[in-house]
This record gives sequence, structure tokens and C-alpha cells, in this order.
Amino acid sequence: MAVASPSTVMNNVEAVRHTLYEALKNDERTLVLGEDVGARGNVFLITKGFIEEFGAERVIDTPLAEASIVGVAIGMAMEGLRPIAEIQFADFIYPAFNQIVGEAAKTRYRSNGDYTCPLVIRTPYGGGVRGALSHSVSIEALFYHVPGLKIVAPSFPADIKGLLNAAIDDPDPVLFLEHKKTYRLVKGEVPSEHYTIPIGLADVKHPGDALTVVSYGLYVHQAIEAAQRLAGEGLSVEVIDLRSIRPMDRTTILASVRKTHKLLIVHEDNKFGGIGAEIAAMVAEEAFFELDAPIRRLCGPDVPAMGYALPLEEEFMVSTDEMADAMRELVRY
Amino acid sequence: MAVASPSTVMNNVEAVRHTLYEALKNDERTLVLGEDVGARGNVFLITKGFIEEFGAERVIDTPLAEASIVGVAIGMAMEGLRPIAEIQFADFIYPAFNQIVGEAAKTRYRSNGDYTCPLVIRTPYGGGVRGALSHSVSIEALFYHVPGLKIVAPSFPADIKGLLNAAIDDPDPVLFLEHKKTYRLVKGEVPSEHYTIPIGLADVKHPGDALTVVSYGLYVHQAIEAAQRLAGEGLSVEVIDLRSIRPMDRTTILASVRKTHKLLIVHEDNKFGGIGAEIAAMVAEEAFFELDAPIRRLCGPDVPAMGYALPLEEEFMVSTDEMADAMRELVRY
Amino acid sequence: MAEAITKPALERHGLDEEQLRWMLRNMLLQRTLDNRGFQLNRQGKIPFATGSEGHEGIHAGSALAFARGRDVLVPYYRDIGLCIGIGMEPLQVLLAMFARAADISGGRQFPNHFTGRAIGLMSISSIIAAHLPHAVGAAYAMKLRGESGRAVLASFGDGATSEGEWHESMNFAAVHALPIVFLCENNEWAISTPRDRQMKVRDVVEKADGYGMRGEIVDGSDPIAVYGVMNGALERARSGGGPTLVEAKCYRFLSHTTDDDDRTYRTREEIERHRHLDPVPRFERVLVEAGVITSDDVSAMKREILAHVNDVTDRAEALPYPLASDLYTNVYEGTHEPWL
Amino acid sequence: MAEAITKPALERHGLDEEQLRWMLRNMLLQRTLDNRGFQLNRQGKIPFATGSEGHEGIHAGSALAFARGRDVLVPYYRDIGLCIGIGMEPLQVLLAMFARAADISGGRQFPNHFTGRAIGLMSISSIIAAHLPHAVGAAYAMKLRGESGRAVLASFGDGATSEGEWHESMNFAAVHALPIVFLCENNEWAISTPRDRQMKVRDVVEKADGYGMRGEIVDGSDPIAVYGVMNGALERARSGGGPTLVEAKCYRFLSHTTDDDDRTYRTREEIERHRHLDPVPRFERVLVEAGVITSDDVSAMKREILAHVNDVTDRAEALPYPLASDLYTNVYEGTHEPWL
Ligand SMILES: Cc1ncc(C[n+]2csc(CCOP(=O)(O)OP(=O)(O)O)c2C)c(N)n1
Ligand SMILES: Cc1ncc(C[n+]2csc(CCOP(=O)(O)OP(=O)(O)O)c2C)c(N)n1
Ligand SMILES: [Mg+2]
Ligand SMILES: [Mg+2]
Repeated sequence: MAVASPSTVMNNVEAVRHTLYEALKNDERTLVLGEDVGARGNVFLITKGFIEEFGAERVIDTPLAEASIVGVAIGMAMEGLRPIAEIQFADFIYPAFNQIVGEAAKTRYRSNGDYTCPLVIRTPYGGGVRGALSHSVSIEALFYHVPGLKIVAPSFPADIKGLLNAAIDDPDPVLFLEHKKTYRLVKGEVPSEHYTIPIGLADVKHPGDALTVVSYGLYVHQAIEAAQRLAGEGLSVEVIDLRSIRPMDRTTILASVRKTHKLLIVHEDNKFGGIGAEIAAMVAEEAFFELDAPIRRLCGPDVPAMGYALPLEEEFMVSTDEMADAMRELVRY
Repeated sequence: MAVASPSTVMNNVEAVRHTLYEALKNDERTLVLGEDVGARGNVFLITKGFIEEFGAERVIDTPLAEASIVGVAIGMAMEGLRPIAEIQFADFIYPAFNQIVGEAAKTRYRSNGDYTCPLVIRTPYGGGVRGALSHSVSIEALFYHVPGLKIVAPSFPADIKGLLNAAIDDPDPVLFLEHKKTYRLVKGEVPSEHYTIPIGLADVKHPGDALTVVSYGLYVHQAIEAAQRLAGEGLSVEVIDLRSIRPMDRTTILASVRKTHKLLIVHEDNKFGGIGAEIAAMVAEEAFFELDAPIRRLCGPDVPAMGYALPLEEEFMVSTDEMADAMRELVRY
Repeated sequence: MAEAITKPALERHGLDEEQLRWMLRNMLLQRTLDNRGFQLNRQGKIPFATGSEGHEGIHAGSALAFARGRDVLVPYYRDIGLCIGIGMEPLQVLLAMFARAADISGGRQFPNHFTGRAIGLMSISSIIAAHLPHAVGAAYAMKLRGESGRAVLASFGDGATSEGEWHESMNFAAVHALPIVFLCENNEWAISTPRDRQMKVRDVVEKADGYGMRGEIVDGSDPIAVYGVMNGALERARSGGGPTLVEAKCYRFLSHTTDDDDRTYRTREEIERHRHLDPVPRFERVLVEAGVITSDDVSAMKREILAHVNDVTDRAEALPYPLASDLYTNVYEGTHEPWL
Repeated sequence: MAEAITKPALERHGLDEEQLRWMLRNMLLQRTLDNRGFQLNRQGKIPFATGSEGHEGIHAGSALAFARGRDVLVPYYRDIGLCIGIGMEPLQVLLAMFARAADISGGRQFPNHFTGRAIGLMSISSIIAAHLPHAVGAAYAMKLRGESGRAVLASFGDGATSEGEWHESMNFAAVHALPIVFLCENNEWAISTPRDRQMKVRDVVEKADGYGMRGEIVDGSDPIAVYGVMNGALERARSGGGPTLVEAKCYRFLSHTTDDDDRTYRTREEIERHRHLDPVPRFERVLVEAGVITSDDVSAMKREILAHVNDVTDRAEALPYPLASDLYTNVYEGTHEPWL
């Protein structure tokens, strides 16, 4: 199969697939479980062929029940396995909320370290794919407040491999978010050997000195494109790809803000109470006198979700043009 | 029964009880449902005697299943009733997350107004009562990001009555949070006639001009006490009681910050991604040049919960002394 | 089907010829709408479609048992025929496919997530089983208000029975003896997951006893049998007899949706083995053989349906999308800013 | 209990006299610990206690069937006797009551939320039924690794059966034929909610069939019968025979916890009507009448237990609380700042 001889250039689906495949091959404690991950090979074909190679006991087509997908995985993790659970679409993670927030995140704490919960929960999230109300939500802000959880949301193939490896190795529960629009859209070089990227480190994807832009997921790609446009106009913008949402990389953000003195946060998720709120609050607390302009957030509008109709989806999503405009405005502030 | 001839001075339990009683008496579409709300009269005796007066069909002892408590209430609301659902302790709301976030909050939106969901979900939250890991959490930050929901957290008896009445009248779902430590601790005058307080309005509970303190729940009471102490030292602090968490009152906060030029946010819930993040971000966006000092947040530490042992609980909670210290420091900044 | 088909046998549940023809028409209409959805998707005109192929008998029989103006339907996303059968206009199916402003959800929902308060059609999300507690709550409201003569019909797939919310709904309805019928359309698959990976029992109906609920099983490819069971269950619910779990057996002939390719998980042979269960040709043949309708009339019916579906397709396609500004309405009553 | 009690009858499940006395001791120890908890609460020394009074027979019989060093217990918060019975020190019960640093959870958890990886005792939260998927996952791990001879024992109350997660756990375990025994301690109440407001069926065991799972019912006030059923179910699980739902009938004689006052919802007469089910005096009488133990030896045993409980009470009370700084450990492995 393709993943047996990995090519250097992959899209995001292939990066997830390649990393999962290696994990299953190299560590027999690992397994994947979720809806339609077996014969169907996951709805995006991420685990296609796995069941034939690793067997139905390690590639588990679960009943349609998210609380038990996560809850059973927790029990496996407590009993020494390294489960990688899948929620078919992030929109369907709500029934598992109790198991994630009430249980996985507190296992180590409540037992004072007697039990641990080395669990990965992967799920595709995000819009721009005509997913309508229930196949396009962002969920990170519903979880990032929760001590005991880690959350990553890489969106470059090489970051996906490094962070998914780190998540699988991690002794604590990690929510691994994959922006589904980037699945086939984004391609990049992926080193063939095994490597990890530490959870919690952001990455400057486009250096600059007149404005700091912090983003993650699909929008990082658009932000980079916008920054490149502005570079053509002689405006220098630094784009930071958060990659990890909890823990989050204060050092990289503050270093950049201390250089540029301006901050724009861009995310697809609704603005009110979103990830950007904490970033803005942290910077307003720690680097207040470094700022030459108000901190601006360019985010999803505060409505429940994008609709199915194209104009509703487009209105919800922030376009690259809008990003470029906001950047220009702030640079010139 | 006591509520039939309401006294003017009540504690918070009595205020909830009195308001629920009036609602059940005056509107036959209302009903209460939850675990042990019937014969037991709720674990804090809030609905004591209701089942005898209103019958087991309107005071429903449900099976032990939170998703259905909320989910059944949603169906009742869609079908024209005015259910008031109870989650016995906020810590047990997680299994109902799907129904609250995925369903109640989106009913009006997804049907484009064809169906509405006039539902109140009441639940006691908060610590300082030796509730250990699972009877003391704060949950507001897990929900305040969700468009379609409203959240209130009043902590004075008169506010409780006015806001609970508003919540019951509201045509949309409202999460009504009651800090359990204030239940018997806090007393106050409650007007006897029916009245409502609009959801979304904060209230200046202690006026001042050298520092704005925003808080809610138990900590508002401590913040007022601290502000009174500081007044004795000649330091003038304004304490705003948010009361509503979504929607939140930008006008009152900004007006205060434009007067005091300094902002301290105090809440019991964990800091990272808490309510304070959005408040700080909003002020950093809208009143940046009004600020004379970094925005400070004094919040619960980022650990899963307070422990059962007294020192763990005390360490988690912010004391009035700590609040007073933080206020002094900021006023003098 | 070996015995001779006679009108009296067909009319055993009190159905008259007109009702029998009504069911056939409903089933043919479903099939035509299904085909239209997949066709429009292949043409690149709509991003997504799904169909009820194989479920038509369940929908026709259940819809006929539904009391318009009284009962409430809390449907599944596969229930095109059921929704049309209780009074929804076929135009709505196309409006939803094209995500037009005139769609009842205003182009917000995925296709097949219908709503219609006026006809007792309750709004659902895409979250499997999450609609079932709502159905129970609606039934509770009916009972509390003493509205006998009303019942709730809640439908779902075999897959949905695995969800915790399914369990809680069944239990709540049983404890309170509510006027509700739970209709499981068991098509043997939840996307690619076959029944035996979902549950250990053979029949979903085996789950009823554990709730102290009455359970009934019916051949979903026979709309008359479905009508009989559903009518009995709904009547019982309406008259204070409490809830029933009805399992209607069927088979999903199409891929799960246009996004799915069922070749990855089931053989063509398996599908062909089930072909004899296809309710549409089967019911057509039954009615013709019994003399309820002539072949010519069936052909005329099909032409009329196709013309109608063509017409609503054209009308729906010609209508506009919602406006960008429509994104912001109906979040709450009135304004919706989180910051006041 | 009308027939004469003979040793052979007592030893019908292969239990020897020592094991019978072991069960009696476990039960008397539970009762003493219960009393101690309520007593300390009344004295204002601890803020909260709850007890297993009425459940002792279930705990003793189940604990004896548990294979130490192999099986895993995922307990309920009422399972003091079960936890002690599989090897937890009684001191731990007192350390938890006093919330001392030496408590295994470090004074974090509510009393009765024990953990002990070394003895196969899995950590639980207070969220009803949330522990059951974990039990299923642990059983899956055993099966996947081919560890025959091991099983999981998961316990819960009648109230827990209403939760969605209970359903999902039962179903998952059945589909995968996992080595697990689900033990329902049905004491007729979930706080103030009587069985008939929780479920329509009389016996929880009626729910097993719907999962395709074996079900067994046993008189929980008879530890020997409990042992017999639990031993059989665990042995079956350990040897590839799949899961069992065991319902052990009992009665909760105390208020739910020290925070509860059961006078608000049940009569003293109801409690007295159940008094004959109290497993502790009953089993004591049985063993004495059969000559397994003398009355004097029982008295000695009680004295020894009381002395032991007094001793561990004093030792626990004398130990320190955790430090304030302990709040910050074990959030994650290593450091726990959300901002790096
Ligand atoms: C909570 C939730 N999980 C997963 C999905 C994705 N999903 C949509 S349909 C489906 C299968 C449903 O199977 P079944 O209930 O048997 O209905 P059928 O499609 O066969 O009619 C799945 C897994 C979802 N919509 N909601
Ligand atoms: C999810 C959840 N909801 C509610 C509670 C509060 N609560 C604690 S124990 C209990 C009753 C449990 O009854 P049962 O399962 O029969 O066990 P018993 O106490 O009778 O042994 C309730 C409602 C909880 N701990 N968790
Ligand atoms: Mg199906
Ligand atoms: Mg009980």
C-alpha cells in the first residue's frame, strides 16, 4: 500500500494516514477505534486498508455511540493500551463531552497519578466544505478551558506527522484536530523518518516585523497568502501558526509582539469566548506597554454555524481578502 | 407554606424557591424536572412541597439521566410548554452537553425560526463547600462561547428573582447558574411583586473611580467586601456584578473602564479560557487607549478542580485578602 | 407472496383502494425524488444527496397511519417519504437540495433535515439520536395537557439504537407511559457498519422488553403490514396505551449518501440478494395483480410524478439562494450580539 | 430460612469454612466502617460520609469471587466492602474520610472514591455511569492481549442504569463478547427516586436480553448466593464466555449520604419492612447455626474489628492534610502551565 513507501510530498490526509500506519506497525499497544474506520477505512479514507493489515481487533468499527468510543478508549488507556479514538466529525463530539472533560482530563488528577490516560482523540473539524450546520463546526473553544487536556490543531503535513507522533507518545489525553478543508488542499514535504514536534510550540510560518498575526488551521494558509501579498506591497507581516492550542506558546507570541508591537488574531471559530480571547487577554496582561494599537480579532461571526447555502458559508468564513485588508489596516495604524 | 406569604428578606435558596413557586402557580405551561426534585424537594430543598401542590406531572422526578432531562425539556419547549430543568450539580451537566450545545442552542437557528426552545436549565455550581472534585466546578466557560444560548449567574436574592423570571419568560434557552455557597450565606431584600431584570445587564454593586473590578457569583460578595475595606483606606474601587454572562454588558464595563482606566477581573473558574479572557480581549480591543495599566485577571488556578482536603480547597479559592491586595496594587499602579 | 393476492387481503387493515393507491404514489414519488437527488449531484448541481431507496414501504405505511393535524412527527434524515406523506410539499425536498432561501430552514440545513411546525413536523439536527428526547418531551406535553387523540411518531435507524440518548428516551417514555411510537427503520447498516458490529441481538425489537415497552416487528417492504402495525401502535398511544417500539425491517439499496461508496464495504451480490425486498416494484405488482390499479394507471401515475418532480426541480433551481445577511437572523428572538 | 442450615448447604459453591468466616468478617468490618463514618460526621470531624449498609452481602460475595492479582475492579462509590475485600487497607477508608495527604488520591477525591492500581482497583469519578465505558475498555485490553484468566468486575446502582453511558457500555461489551461482569446493586432507590420512577421493569436483569447478554439475578443479602453467581459469571468471562449482567437485590438502610435525610421521601415503616433483608445479622446467624463459627468467636471478631477501626481512625486522624502546593501536581505528567 502507498503508506508502506511514503513519498516526501503528502497532503494532510496522507500525513495523518502515514503517521497512524507507522504507529500501528511499530507499537502493538496502539489501536484505532471509531465509526466506519474499518472496512470503510474512515469517511475520508484515512484508515483505508488498515483493517486488512492490522485486524478488526486493532481497527475497531464501533457502534454508533461517541460517549463509549471515548469512554472505552479511556479504559483501554488506563489498562495500558495506546488507543487512538476517532470522532467521525467534530460536530458529533458533544455526546462524548462527559468522557473527555469529566473523565479523561481528570483521570491523572483525581487518582493523584495512580492512573494515567494516554489517549488520542482525532477528529475533522471546520468549514468551507459545504458541510452545513452539522458538518463544519469548530470545537476547540469548548475544550481549551479544560485543565488536564491537551489540544493540537496542526495544518501542514509535516506538523501533522510530528504532532500526531507526539500526541500518541504523550502520557496524557490529547485532542487532535484536523481541518477537513485542508485534507486534500494542503500538500507539503514530510520527512520519512520518525520524529515528534513538542506539543505546545507555535511556529513562525512567515517572518515579518510590522504586525504579528496569530492563527491556526485553514486560516494559517490564508494568512500566509495574505502576508505574501502584503510583502509585495512592502508591508512586513509575521504569521504565527499556533499548532498547539493547549498548552499554548506564550514565548513565541510575546517575542513577536515585542518586535512588531501590533497583534491580529484570526480564527474560523466564533469570536466571543474563542481562542483569540485568551491570546488577547494574555498579551494585554503581559505585554501591554509594547502595543502600539488595539489588539484586533478577526473571527467567525457569533452565530451557531455556517449554513448549507453557499452565501451563508461564504459569509461565515473569513476570506483572504478580508485578512489582507485587516492586516493593511493594522500595519498602517 | 412559607413561599405563599413571601417575606422581604430572603436568602438565595429562598429566592430561587419563591420565584419557581410563583412561576408554577401563575403559568400552567411551566413545570420542573430533574433528579430528586419531587418528594425530596431537590437536594437543597428548593422545590420542597412543590410535588404536593402541583402534582407529580409538573414536578417530575426523572430517571438519573441528564441528557434526557435536558433533551426531554427541549421537546416540551418545542411543543409549547415552559420547562425548567434542573441538573442536580453543575458537575453533572456534561452528559447533557450535546442536548444543550448541539440541540437547544441551535433549535431556532436550524429551523430558521420555525421552532423555538424556551427552556431554563438551572444548576448549582461553584466551590468553597467541601464539594471535592465533582461537586464544586464552575462550568460557565464551557458554554459561554455558544451562540444560541444565554447564561446568567446572579448572586443576590433580588437579582435571582428578576433574572429567573426573565429566564422563564425568555423565548430562548437560558442556563441559570446558582453559586451553591451563596445559597444560605447571602441574604437580601426581595420585592414581593412580579418583576424581571433584563438578561444581559450588569450592575454596579459598589461605585468607585480608581479601579474597575468585574466579577460574578460568590466572588462579587468578596469583591464588594474588599472594596469596602479599600474605601476605608481611601481607595475608590468600582465593583461590577456581571449577572449575565451571555449576552454580556459591554456598555457598563466600558463606561466604568473609561472612568477608572484600570481593570481587574475576578472569577472562581480557571483562568485560561475563562470568562475573564473575553472581557480582557474586548476591553483591549475597544478601550485600549483608556487603560493606564495592564488588565489583570485574578482567577482559579489552571488545575482540574479543588480537592476535598481543606488546604486544597482554600488554595483554589481566591480569598478576600487576595482580592484586596490585587486591588491595592492596581489602584496604586 | 406465493398465495394469490386478493383485495380483501390487501384491505385487511381497513384500507380502501384509494389509500392503497395513495401509498403506491407516495412510494413512487420517493423513488423519483431519490433518483433526482443523485442525478443532480452527478450533474454537479448540488453537493450532496441521500435517498430512502428500500425504505419506501415503511414511509408510506407510517405516513398513512399518521393523524394529520394531531400527531407530531420527529423524523430521521432518511425520511423523505414520511415527511411528504404527512403533508410536506415535494418542492421542499428540492429547495433543501438546492439550499434555496425558500427552503423552510432558509438554506441552512443539510438536505432531508425538514421542519414544518404547521404540519407537525419537528426540526431535527444531524446528530444521531439527539432528536429522540425531543420526541419524548413532545409526547409528555400531550399527556400533561390531557390531549388524548394525539401521539408522537419518532423514527431512527438501527445505528441510532447504539446511542445513549436513544436509551434514555426509550426509558423515559416507558416510565411515563407516554403517547409515542418509536419507529426503527432497520436497514442492516449504519454507513459501513453491519448490524452485528452494532448490536449482539438479531432484532432491534428485542430491546423493547428491557424497557417494559411493547415491541412489534414488521416487514418494512410491505406498506400494508407497516400501516397495520403503525396504526395499531399510534392508536394505542393516542388512547393512553403507552409507547411501542416498532422495528421495520428493510434494506438500504443505495450508498449511505452521495459522499459514500458502498463498494468499499459490501458486495454487489449482497445487494442483489436483497433485491426482492425492494418495496416499490413489489407493491406495484401486488396492487396490479389484485386489481387495485391497472398497469396503465401505474404508468400514468409515474408520468404524472415525473412531471411534477421535473416541475419542482425547475422551480426550486430558479429560486435564489439566501442572502449573506441571512446568516445573522434567528440566532435568538430579536438581536443576537453576545456583547450588549 | 425455614429449613435447617447445614454446612453442606453453605459450602455448595465450594466455599470452605475459612472463606465463609472471611465473608462474615468483611461484612462486619463494613458495618463498623459505616458506623464510624456517620459517627465522625455527627461529631463534626468529617464533612461527609456514606455507607454500604444493606449492601454488605453483595460486597463480601463479589470480593471473594474476585481473582486478586488478575481481575480488575471498577467500583461504585458505595463499594467500601468490595474494595476492602479485594485487598485495600481499611486505613484507606479513614484516610479518605479525613482527606489526608496519605489518602491514595492525596485528599482530592470525595470519600469512597478509591483507587489502587497495584491491587487492580480502577479510579472513578463521581459522575454516575461514567466509569462503565472504562471498565469495558479495560476488558477489551485483556481480550486483545489474549490474557485469558482475567476479567473486569464493574459495579453500579439501579440509578446508573438510566444513564446513556450505561447503555453504551452494555452494548459495546456484548458486541465484542468481552470478559466483564456488570454488577448492579439494586437497592430500590436512587437517592429519593424509587425504582418505579427510574424504570418500568421490575428487575434490572430484564435489560440483559436486549443486549444479547446473559443475565442473572441474585439475593444480595445472601453472600454465598452472590459468590456463586459472581464466581460463575467471572469464571465465564475469564474463559472467553463473554459478559454477564448480574442483578443483586438489596436495600439501602441508611440515608443516601450524611447530606441526605430520607425521612423526606420514605417511611420508617418501609425501612422496617425490609429489615429482615439486612445481610449482616442474617449471615452471622446462619454461620452460627450451621456451626461454622461460635457466638463467642463472632464477638471476638467484632471486638477485633472495632479495635482495628479505632486504630486506623486514630492513625488517619493524626496524619496531616495535603499541602496547599499539592493542588498543582499531577495535572499532567510534569509541568502543567497552559501557557508555555
Ligand atoms: C452523533 C452522530 N454520530 C455520527 C454521525 C455520522 N453518521 C451519519 S448517519 C450515520 C449512520 C446512521 O445509521 P442508521 O441509524 O442505521 O441510519 P441509516 O443511515 O442506515 O438509515 C452516521 C454514523 C452523526 N450524524 N451523528
Ligand atoms: C451524572 C450524575 N448525576 C447525578 C449525580 C448525583 N447522584 C449521586 S448518587 C445518585 C443516585 C445513585 O443511585 P444508584 O445508582 O441507585 O446508587 P445508590 O446510591 O442507590 O447505591 C445521584 C443522583 C451524580 N453523582 N452523577
Ligand atoms: Mg441503518
Ligand atoms: Mg440505588
